[in-house]
Amino acid sequence: MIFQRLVTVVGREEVAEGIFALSLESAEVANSARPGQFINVRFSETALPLLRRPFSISRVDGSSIELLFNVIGQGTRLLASKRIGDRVDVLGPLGIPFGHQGGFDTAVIVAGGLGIAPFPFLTGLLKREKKRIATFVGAKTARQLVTRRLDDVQVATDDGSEGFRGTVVELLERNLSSNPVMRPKMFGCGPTPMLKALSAFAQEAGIECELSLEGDMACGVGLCQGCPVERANGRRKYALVCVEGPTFNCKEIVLR
Amino acid sequence: MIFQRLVTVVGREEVAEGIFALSLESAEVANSARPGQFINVRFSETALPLLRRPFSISRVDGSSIELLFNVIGQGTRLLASKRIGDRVDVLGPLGIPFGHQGGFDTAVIVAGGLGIAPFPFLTGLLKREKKRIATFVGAKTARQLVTRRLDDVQVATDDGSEGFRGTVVELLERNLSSNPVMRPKMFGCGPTPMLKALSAFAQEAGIECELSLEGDMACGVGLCQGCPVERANGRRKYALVCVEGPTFNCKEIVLR
Amino acid sequence: MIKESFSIRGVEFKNRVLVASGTFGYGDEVKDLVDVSKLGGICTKSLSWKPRDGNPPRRIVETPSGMLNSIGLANIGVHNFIDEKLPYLRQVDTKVIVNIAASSLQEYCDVLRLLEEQEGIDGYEINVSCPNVKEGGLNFGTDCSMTRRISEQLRALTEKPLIIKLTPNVTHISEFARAVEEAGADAVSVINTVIGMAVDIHKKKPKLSTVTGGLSGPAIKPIALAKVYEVAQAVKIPILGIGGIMTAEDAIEFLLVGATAVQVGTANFINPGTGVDVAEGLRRFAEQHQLADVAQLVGAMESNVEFSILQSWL
Amino acid sequence: MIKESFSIRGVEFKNRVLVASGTFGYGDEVKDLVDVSKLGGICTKSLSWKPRDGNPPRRIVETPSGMLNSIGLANIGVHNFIDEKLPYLRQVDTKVIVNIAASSLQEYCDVLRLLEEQEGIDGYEINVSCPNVKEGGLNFGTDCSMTRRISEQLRALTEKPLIIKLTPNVTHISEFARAVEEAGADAVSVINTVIGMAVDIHKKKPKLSTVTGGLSGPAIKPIALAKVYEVAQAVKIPILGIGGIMTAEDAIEFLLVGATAVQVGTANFINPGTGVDVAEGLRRFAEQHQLADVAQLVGAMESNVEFSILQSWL
Ligand SMILES: Cc1cc2nc3c(=O)[nH]c(=O)nc-3n(C[C@H](O)[C@H](O)[C@H](O)COP(=O)(O)OP(=O)(O)OC[C@H]3O[C@@H](n4cnc5c(N)ncnc54)[C@H](O)[C@@H]3O)c2cc1C
Ligand SMILES: Cc1cc2nc3c(=O)[nH]c(=O)nc-3n(C[C@H](O)[C@H](O)[C@H](O)COP(=O)(O)OP(=O)(O)OC[C@H]3O[C@@H](n4cnc5c(N)ncnc54)[C@H](O)[C@@H]3O)c2cc1C
Ligand SMILES: Cc1cc2nc3c(=O)[nH]c(=O)nc-3n(C[C@H](O)[C@H](O)[C@H](O)COP(=O)(O)O)c2cc1C
Ligand SMILES: Cc1cc2nc3c(=O)[nH]c(=O)nc-3n(C[C@H](O)[C@H](O)[C@H](O)COP(=O)(O)O)c2cc1C
Ligand code: FES
Ligand code: FES
Repeated sequence: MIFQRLVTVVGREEVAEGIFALSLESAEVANSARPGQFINVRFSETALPLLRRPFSISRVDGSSIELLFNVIGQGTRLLASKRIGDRVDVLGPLGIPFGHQGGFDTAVIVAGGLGIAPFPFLTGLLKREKKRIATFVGAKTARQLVTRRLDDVQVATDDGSEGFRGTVVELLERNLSSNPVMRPKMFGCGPTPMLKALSAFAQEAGIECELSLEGDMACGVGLCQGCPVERANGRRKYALVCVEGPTFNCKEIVLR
Repeated sequence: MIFQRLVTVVGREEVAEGIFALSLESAEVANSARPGQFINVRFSETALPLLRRPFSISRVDGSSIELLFNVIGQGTRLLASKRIGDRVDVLGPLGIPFGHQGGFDTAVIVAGGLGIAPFPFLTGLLKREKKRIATFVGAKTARQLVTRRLDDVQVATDDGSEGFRGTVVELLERNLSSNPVMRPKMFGCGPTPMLKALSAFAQEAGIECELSLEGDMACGVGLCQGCPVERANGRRKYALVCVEGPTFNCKEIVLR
Repeated sequence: MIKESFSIRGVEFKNRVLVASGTFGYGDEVKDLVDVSKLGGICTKSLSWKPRDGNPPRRIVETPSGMLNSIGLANIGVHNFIDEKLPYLRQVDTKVIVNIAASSLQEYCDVLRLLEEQEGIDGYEINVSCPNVKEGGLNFGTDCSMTRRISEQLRALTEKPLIIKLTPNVTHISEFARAVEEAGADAVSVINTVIGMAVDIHKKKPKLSTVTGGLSGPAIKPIALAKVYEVAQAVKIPILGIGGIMTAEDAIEFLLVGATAVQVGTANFINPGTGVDVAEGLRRFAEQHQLADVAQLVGAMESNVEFSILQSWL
Repeated sequence: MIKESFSIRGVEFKNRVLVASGTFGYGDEVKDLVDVSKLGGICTKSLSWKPRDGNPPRRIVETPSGMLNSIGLANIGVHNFIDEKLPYLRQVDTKVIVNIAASSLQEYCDVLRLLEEQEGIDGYEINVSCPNVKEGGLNFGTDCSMTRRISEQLRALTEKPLIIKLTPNVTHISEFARAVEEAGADAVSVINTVIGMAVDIHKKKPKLSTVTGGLSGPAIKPIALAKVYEVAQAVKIPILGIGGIMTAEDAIEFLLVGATAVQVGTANFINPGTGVDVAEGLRRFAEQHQLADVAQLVGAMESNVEFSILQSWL
């Protein structure tokens, strides 16, 4: 069930430089949301910005959902200016959630930048299912690092200002080679180059891996055909990120 | 001298239903402004609304200027949402001020609706010059009536909810015929039908009359040719409201 | 009771608001969110003979008050449509207009012929903004004689409503409308998207994979209104007005300049229920203005200006 | 030092940002607000032989991220221009391009001939979006052979830079650009405004006194970019890119698709200093990207897509 609701901002916090957490009150969305799903948000009544903007559901807390986002362009700038009590128009929950059940013991979470967004929600669920969790987070610099509500976190920064100096996938490779984990499954989210590296690593190492993609969307519900990702095989060349994703088994898709 | 400045909102008040007074801090504009002039205001950094919006300078108080406006469309809705400390981009003072000096003893001010906007400023100046003042204000209904900072006010409302029931020009005609004033000059501002009626009355009665026009403007400074008003005579058919007005001797122009 | 319906070639649409092709999928994507029975009709995504993958990403770019798309007519093909989508569409309580796209005259005819054998289709809308493969990819829709030929040939194949959807990317759209009317089409849809582009200045590349794409949304509403107005001066057949409609007020502008009905496109991406809201708003406006029939708005704009002034002294 | 200048027919403009005709008056209106010596050039309001009153109000309507205008080429006429405005323009430290509009071929020639006798004019821009009175008001600019003839005849009359300003309201703007290039013009300005309209639904009247008008501003930027790109594939002469430029980033988009320089129009109404800001921003961008010459941006967009895809499968 997809809901379209005008919801109230009930919490707002700047959690790192230019990165905000926003809580929205909506029992309906909160109750039906699953980790890996997203909502498509409209925050202006005018034609600027015209389209909704997609954001992962970062956490569910009672009857509210939390978004975690950074200010990129006009849309997120406007979203960051919202105050408690303001209203935004939410469409969701949307998309296919992470496959969090089944044959794995350790969840290896790999996030680059705001790719952490979906993982607090996933972490909560995994903990309830008593999975082991190892989390790897990459950021440009310590100032833009967010690790809140994640478990057992190891950090990489591009400039070495915190943790490992290098990419998060490099950090991951080093770690897994020195401390192999039991029956792992990887969950990745972040910029495309990182996801490509992660996918290559996962396929080489033979580890199951789900990726959550971010890309340009207009509708978020399968109406516009605006969000293709190349499929690795099958009759159809593209899948739609909004309705067939945003989570994909890394073997199903080709990133460019 | 025209200034283009980012100025701070230092006061804000809802003075009647949907009618706001906004004070803007700008010593430069305040010092050089004259009654009847206007400023052209930009209050969004986006392309919505795209163009500036013109507002009369309603009052000067030390180093700040006051606007008086009602919420009509998207621009004024946004302006009404400004808070103390917010900034707006102001271009002004613009236009030709009222001719407040010379051969008259009594200033007869006639305002319809938000046509009162320029008159607090004019009233202050006239008082300093020891002119007598009689003010006539019309509004749709008592709830939308604003008479603050005007002198010797008589009121007309369309629905009779306050003062005379009828138009402000009807009220004026009755009054002037029963209480003729010495060496009058009229100053009018308001919707076009009201200004037409006032102009006809003034010319019939042989009373000097200046009108302040409101119309669509893009630039406010003579660049776009977007604000014509028909001239009563002369070689050129139109005058530009922004640079040749907004104040005109009623005999110079033809209202349609 | 206010009359809201209108007819094309005997098919009655319950109100004057349809959803535009390519902006409402095949009608089943948002059935949880939107009560489609409150729409005048649904125009399906354009269908071609074979399924089309569409263009590589990036396909969507937001622009000031508008968006560019370069979907490349990704669609499931007419056979899959008949198998997978038509059964659902047969039971919706609104009119179903199947939109057809093709890269040859033959393909248009083949698709329509196959659809003619099916139940549950109320009419056709023909997307002529397609590359004519025989002519090196030249757009059918910018070639008046091709547009006429497509209309004539398809007219010969069906007794159902035949609506030709015109592109705005031509000098005189009224010439195309006249040709289509003479060819026997029942109505024209005006307008498809306007050619536009956007550049990523950091990558020094076009934002869309195909360089240019189609501009839609509120930004193009003034252009669409002028095109509908131009067409309304030229033909007698009904016009379906399209372009940037977000509200009932927007729709009324289109009716006033001469559109018989409207289609809501891009707005569906923001609020899939826009069409229903617009239809409801139209009814309310008619109520407030005590109109017996929404038709009283059609072409009701007063204007005492010569049409010849249209393109002059800008 | 970054090279910012460029030349057309030997006339050197100090940078690549001009202000567009009709959006900066005759250059003297805002001299207190803007240091015009920081502009590449000023294109004057279009001038005709006799003064023109222009259209009745309402002449301006705001639309989503754009505006419609129907000024009707109100101008003081070439004689008053020479007497009242040229003396000021002679002493400004920027290039002065006089824009000419006319309702007959003869009038274009007469105005240009008279201007040729004056000092202080650096070049001409020809507005062909004007009604050809002999042809019942048909627009010169939508008639390719007329556009060519105007260019040829004016070319014969002057050795100064001759720039033809093209209208976007045609199917293939590149045909017009090619005709103009063959006729010997030195450059093209792309684009003038896009035809549009808006309706007052309460009065049931067009908002503009002339029904339709010209759409400008950010809303048309995607359209303008596509037109400049199309022209850049077709001709070798410089292109002045125009349409919705508000920032240096916008200007860079135009350079990347092939414009040699740009003109700022509507943005002047919001901030008369936009042109100066854009020029400054261009310089800063070149600095940051360590370019020796802003020219390195011109046509520097990578794209491996066939032009033929332009109008296809929208
Ligand atoms: C399923 C999904 C989930 C998402 N979840 C989150 C989330 O939880 N938190 C979060 O911060 N963001 C998330 N995003 C990305 C988010 O939607 C964009 O950051 C947002 O749309 C930017 O909007 P804007 O108006 O601020 O920027 P715009 O003005 O639209 O864009 C500014 C610039 O950034 C570029 N841009 C826009 N989106 C992206 C992108 N996704 N990647 C790279 N460049 C881009 C544009 O091309 C443009 O050049 C998600 C995206 C998707 C598809
Ligand atoms: C010189 C001058 C001085 C002005 N001073 C004041 C002032 O002191 N206080 C004040 O409240 N207003 C004043 N106005 C009018 C004010 O500029 C408009 O109310 C404002 O531009 C509306 O902007 P908006 O974005 O809210 O409405 P828009 O969205 O632009 O317009 C909404 C609707 O109202 C119509 N509309 C817009 N402006 C007017 C108008 N002036 N008259 C009638 N209909 C209009 C539009 O056509 C549209 O249909 C002045 C205008 C001028 C030219
Ligand atoms: C993403 C997208 C896909 C579209 N696909 C089609 C299509 O397949 N066939 C068609 O005839 N028109 C298509 N259109 C055009 C719309 O039906 C409509 O004519 C156009 O978008 C203008 O209306 P709007 O401004 O309301 O969107 C598409 C438009 C968009 C935005
Ligand atoms: C109010 C207004 C008046 C204009 N007058 C002229 C003119 O006299 N001659 C001309 O060639 N172009 C004229 N134009 C067109 C502009 O020069 C420019 O080509 C167009 O507005 C697109 O650029 P923009 O989006 O930056 O405004 C005018 C535009 C506007 C908005
Ligand atoms: S975003 Fe519209 S189909 Fe995916
Ligand atoms: S508003 Fe531009 S000339 Fe008056």
